[in-house]
Amino acid sequence: MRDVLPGLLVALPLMGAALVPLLAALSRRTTRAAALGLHAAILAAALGLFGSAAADGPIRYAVGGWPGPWGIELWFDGLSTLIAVLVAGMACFASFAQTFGADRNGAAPASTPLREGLLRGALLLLVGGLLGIVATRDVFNLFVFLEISSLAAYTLVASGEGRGAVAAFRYLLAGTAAGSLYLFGVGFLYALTGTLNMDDLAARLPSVEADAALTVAVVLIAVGLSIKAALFPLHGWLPDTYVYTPTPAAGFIAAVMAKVSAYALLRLLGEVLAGTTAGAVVLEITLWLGILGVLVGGILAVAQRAVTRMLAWSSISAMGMILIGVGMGSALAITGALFHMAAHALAKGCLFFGAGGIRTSEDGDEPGRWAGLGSRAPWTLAALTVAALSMIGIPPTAGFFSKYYLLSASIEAGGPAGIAAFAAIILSSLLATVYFLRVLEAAWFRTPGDAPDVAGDPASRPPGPVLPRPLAVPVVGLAVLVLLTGIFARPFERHVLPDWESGTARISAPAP
Amino acid sequence: MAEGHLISIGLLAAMVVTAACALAVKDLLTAAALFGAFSFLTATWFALLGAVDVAFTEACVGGALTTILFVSTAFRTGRSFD
Amino acid sequence: MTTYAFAAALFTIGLAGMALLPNLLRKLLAMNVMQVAVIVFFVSLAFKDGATVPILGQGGAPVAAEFMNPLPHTLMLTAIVVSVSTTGLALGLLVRVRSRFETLNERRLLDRLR
Amino acid sequence: MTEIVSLRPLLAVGAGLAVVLPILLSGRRPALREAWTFAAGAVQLGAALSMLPAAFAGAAHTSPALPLLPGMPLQFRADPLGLLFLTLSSILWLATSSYSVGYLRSLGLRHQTGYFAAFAAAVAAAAGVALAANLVTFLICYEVLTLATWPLVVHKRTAGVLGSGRSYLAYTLIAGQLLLGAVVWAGALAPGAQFTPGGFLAGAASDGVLRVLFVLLLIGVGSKAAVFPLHGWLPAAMVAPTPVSALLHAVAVVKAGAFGVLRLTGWVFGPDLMHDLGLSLPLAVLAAGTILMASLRALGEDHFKRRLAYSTVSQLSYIVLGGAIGTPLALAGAAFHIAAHGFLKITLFFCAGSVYAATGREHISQLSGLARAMPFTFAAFAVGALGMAGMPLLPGFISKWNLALGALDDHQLWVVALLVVSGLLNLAYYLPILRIAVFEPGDDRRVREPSAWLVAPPVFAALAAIVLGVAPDAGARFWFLAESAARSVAAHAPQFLTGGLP
Amino acid sequence: MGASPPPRHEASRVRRLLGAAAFPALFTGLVLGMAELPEFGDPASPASTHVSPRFIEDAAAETGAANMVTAVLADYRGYDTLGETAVIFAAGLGCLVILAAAGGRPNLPAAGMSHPFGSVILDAATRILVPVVLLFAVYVLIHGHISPGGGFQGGVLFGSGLIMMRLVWGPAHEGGAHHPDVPVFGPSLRSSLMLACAGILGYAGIGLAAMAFGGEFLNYGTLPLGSDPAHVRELATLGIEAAVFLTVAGTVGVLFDTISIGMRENGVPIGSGRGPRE
Repeated sequence: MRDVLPGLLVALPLMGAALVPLLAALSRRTTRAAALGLHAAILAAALGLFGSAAADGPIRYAVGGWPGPWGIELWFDGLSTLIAVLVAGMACFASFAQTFGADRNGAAPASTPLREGLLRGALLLLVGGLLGIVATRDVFNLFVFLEISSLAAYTLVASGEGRGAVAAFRYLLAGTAAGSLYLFGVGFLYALTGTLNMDDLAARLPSVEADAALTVAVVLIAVGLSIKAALFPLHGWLPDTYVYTPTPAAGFIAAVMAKVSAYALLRLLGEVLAGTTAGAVVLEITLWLGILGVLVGGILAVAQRAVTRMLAWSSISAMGMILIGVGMGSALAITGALFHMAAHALAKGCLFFGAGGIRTSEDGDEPGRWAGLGSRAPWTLAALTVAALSMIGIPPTAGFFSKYYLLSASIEAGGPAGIAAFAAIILSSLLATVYFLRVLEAAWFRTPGDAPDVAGDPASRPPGPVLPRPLAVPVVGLAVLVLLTGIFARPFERHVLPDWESGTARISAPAP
Repeated sequence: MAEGHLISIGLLAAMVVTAACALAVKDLLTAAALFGAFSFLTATWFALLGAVDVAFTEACVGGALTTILFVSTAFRTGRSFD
Repeated sequence: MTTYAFAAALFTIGLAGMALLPNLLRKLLAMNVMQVAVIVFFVSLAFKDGATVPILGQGGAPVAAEFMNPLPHTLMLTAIVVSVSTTGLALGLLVRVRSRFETLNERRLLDRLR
Repeated sequence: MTEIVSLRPLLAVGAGLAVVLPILLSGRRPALREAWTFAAGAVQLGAALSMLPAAFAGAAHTSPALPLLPGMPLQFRADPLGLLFLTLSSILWLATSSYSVGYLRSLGLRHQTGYFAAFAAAVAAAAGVALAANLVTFLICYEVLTLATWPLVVHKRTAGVLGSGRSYLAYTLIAGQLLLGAVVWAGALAPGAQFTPGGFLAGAASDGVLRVLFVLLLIGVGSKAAVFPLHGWLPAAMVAPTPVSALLHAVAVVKAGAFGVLRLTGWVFGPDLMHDLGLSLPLAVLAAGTILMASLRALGEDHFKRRLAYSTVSQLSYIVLGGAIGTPLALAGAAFHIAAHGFLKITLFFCAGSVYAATGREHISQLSGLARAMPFTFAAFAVGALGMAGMPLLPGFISKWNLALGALDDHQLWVVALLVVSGLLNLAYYLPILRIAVFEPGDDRRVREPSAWLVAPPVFAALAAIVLGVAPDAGARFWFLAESAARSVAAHAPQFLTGGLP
Repeated sequence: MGASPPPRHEASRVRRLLGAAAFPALFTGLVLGMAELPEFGDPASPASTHVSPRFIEDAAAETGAANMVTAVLADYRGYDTLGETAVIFAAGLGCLVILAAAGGRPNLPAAGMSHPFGSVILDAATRILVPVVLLFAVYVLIHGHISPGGGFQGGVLFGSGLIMMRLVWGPAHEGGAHHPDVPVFGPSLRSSLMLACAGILGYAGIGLAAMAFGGEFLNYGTLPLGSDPAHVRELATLGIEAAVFLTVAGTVGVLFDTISIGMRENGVPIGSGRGPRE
């Protein structure tokens, strides 16, 4: 198991991406079955690695048989396998949702089998890229997989109609700038240490005496990854991207894309570069920017009049929250950040699948379009309600627990930053209350006629279900997971944290 | 070859100048051509530093492929930067 | 150092161009310049005084000091590929943007998106 | 106190939750749907009663701790105070359920399935609030309570009602978030944050921090208890159907808030610490202000239910007042007032609802002569009104009497004066209702008592109130529970062992 | 949709001002950091002494490649190269999704470079040049072991040869009604895609085959191709270079075809400036 799964985890999605478009020549059904099967297999591999890392300790895997620092190593501890499971699991839902018009917001399936195959291929590539980032122990390899995931994401963003291409282009500019900044920073690190392997870097960095150069390296890397993680004020690409991406891809991208970058930030700043003074300063700045991001994201979410755009701004707020945890760096804070990654990914994926589908079926994106949906589709709406409550942080959903951890960490941290983080998190919950209840109230307690922000005759809406089955199943499934994650939070914490702590302890100890 | 080697410095300076010009000119085809020149200068500099593989690739890609793609896009979208 | 500074200059020009130029195609050119700057930086890291091309000749056992560092070269081959791939995809996007909105000027595009 | 690890507390909390889904699924068959409700009510009451003997013997049923957050498990514990609240809410839930059946049917209201489901969830959450063994469990149940009552408040779904619902949620959810922050903080200061008689925060942090924490916690629980100036939502929430108002006031929301204040003063901070921090007097003054202000507002209010709502604001502040004073007798009086006010107020609301169901009238000035047409209803109303004012042999008297004695223990003479004044004010706003209904000539001779579903519950509640007033220690022994709760706090508050308790 | 946008021009003016200050700062910061890096050309720098010596001194013995760059690229860091291949495949796939695969047909009589140039001299020159270019591409691929070159460069050259044909003779297109004036030559869009897919599958397949024989992913040494590990690795390296070649050549074809030719969707050319309005 331990010597096969790592290779499969990274190889399967890339192979699948090439295989599925070829299968598209056969039939739609084959394509779908193959894609779903591949995603399930990837999830199984990720789960296997998670279990194995939890039971027998972290796994180090030398690709090509070349050990680090000469070859590229993969590293599976509780932290990386947790994120891998999250990515692979969300991908299963997204792949299921792709049966629903993978390339459009409309309710029709993709226009041709080939196109469906290509879009499924793009999703597999995206998954492969993200899993590569999660798994790798090599800073340059991280760049390569960052670019795979980015290119696949641009494709999916632009695969819709019209404005998606503009959004994708802006995302591409931001993403490429981010990648280049990161790579420049890696260049500095390489010049100073001569290595690209994370363990080797962490061991050699303490003996490097060039403080200014090291600072430049850390700043470049942090800025690059922060752009991808949509840390305020580098979040400009995010709202349009999330809004104009076709629904099945939006659910996936909004759920995990930025989080994997936040994970990389945590890995590099919190572990590899933790021993450097610049790393500590940059983490402190990250914390403060996270606080600002939480507030700005929340306030702008309240200001939005379209549901998906509101969700996008709420994502910026959530990324701020995660980066608060990353910035604090204590065990509690990291737990909170990880937990919030999981909680937010599940809930936001659910909401984007749902809101995107409703945008299509109700022919509009204002909260008023949701009027009366509670009685038309009670189960779907109940699921979306659970997700929304998790975003607000109402017990017993997962969002409550992640906020609890982050709040505890802020108290523990103390000082101005701790107090500010504490206040910001509470305030963001209040803002989330405001913007989510607007939607929920419309959905459950308004009738289609009396919604103030929707003009026109409600009878003119297209007939058909509120959410087609390919979207309804992920929505309900994710809502159930939101509840379960909250309730079974403690085991995760027990598996993930010790690895992280021993990892950082090992790293920050000077090399023999 | 030492740091201050004249050919190296000259090439680097020429790279900066062509890059700036490529970003500044009005006509898209001219810009693409200048970018091609920039890529070839870069490739030459790489070769000078002994990075023959990189030089070869940069010439293939930057000098040829990227420029061709830019030019063909120019035909599709109109020549002038509006 | 001088060489590094040229890489920094190219990088700055490229990034500034991406941020400030109004035309999307030009932004793309600037992006390419920025990527080349990183490549220049890495390749200059690989250089060793008195060393030669990293291809083994007929001689005996190779000595590290005699050959350029091949690792940054390898990395930059990958970086070049990434750069051209991004450019290709971006051009595809621009063709589509242009056909839909009939302009590649950022300001006009934003006006039309309103 | 002996701990008995058992699943009964979980059963009491889970009964209501477990039937939410069955109720939703049996929407097409009203009889089955209501049977679920009654079954859950019976189970909850049974569980509560089964835990009473242990409480009488000085033991407490405690559920196993379910790991939830580091050092903060999900745990329920049936201590005397919690058991008092739980027993009260189970009894009143059954009464309200049967009343709801009649009310909804006679008015033909829509969305009945969602109504009963939300009702069950709300009562389960209230039971959770009652039995919560630590702050986190309390918080979780508190938030669930908020959300479960929202659909009940906005049951009519008109724009105005939705607006009221929004202000209800604005108050309670914002307070909930502040409570979350405060709970996290308290958990960081005192690991576990387990409710302990006499408080657990003494010495955990500097005085300033503790004061800030107290204010946060007080806002958190006080907004549900409608303590001035956080009472704005309560009259607005009168847009809800009458059984909902009855539930909100007598059992669930407002009462849970008052219960929370009591937990806060007696079990989180403790009377000693409150005095040391100088928090007792301000809180008492706040409560006194709320009592007077709400009574005056009630005087000027013509809308029947809204007058009752202001009365609730005023009455529940007695509980806050008792918690603030903190002497054993005051605490016992406050705890007993939870039960006393529960029976009395639910009687009053049932009567108001019956009047509305029979005549469609909502204003006091329209009640002329109705007492003759609806004798049972108004007899029950008279019991409720007089009990509220503190007439001897009715339960309100017992709580107020002990409050007064407790205040005297602490040498707070003004509290006695306040109690007298507010009793007079009570009479001043309740008696006119009776006067109009009994002595003014009626204008409609066709009015009759509504169906038995609507008559039996208020009569039952009134009779129960009389029993409670005459023999406060009979049956479920509410007085004993209140007293032993107060005694447990006092045992840890040596400053206040000034006697008074037998 | 969305909030009322802020005044864009104001925003961009602010951004310009910020930019005017930020970019000199960026340059200064970079240069300050660079001042502390090891001197340019220093043979004792960490980069020259830490990891790379193994690649110089042992590569030939361990991997059988005289070109150290190829050794690192295809073997020591073969996983990077798989990623690189996936990147370029992603670009091709992306352009297909964005521009071509909307179920349309090739937009043959479109404007621009898709017109054959149609000059006799060009035609003759191309006839001679193209085979030479294609041959040279294959040479570059195979000779990558001992001289500059390899799968990627070869693939680009091969693709360039195809582009040359396209430029002069016009595009190929999928089955159905051929344009009467346009000769069909070179791979169609669909077969270009298949080439690209085949490359990825081949590369990852070799990696998985190594796993099947008990090694790590991409550990070619375990493949049963001979007794000398270096030789085995050399052969496998050739295999993956060929896979890269396929993907690159296919993708270059896809990129050029989609960007320069475009497709018709519902009878209207995509990307011709006359696209369907939404």
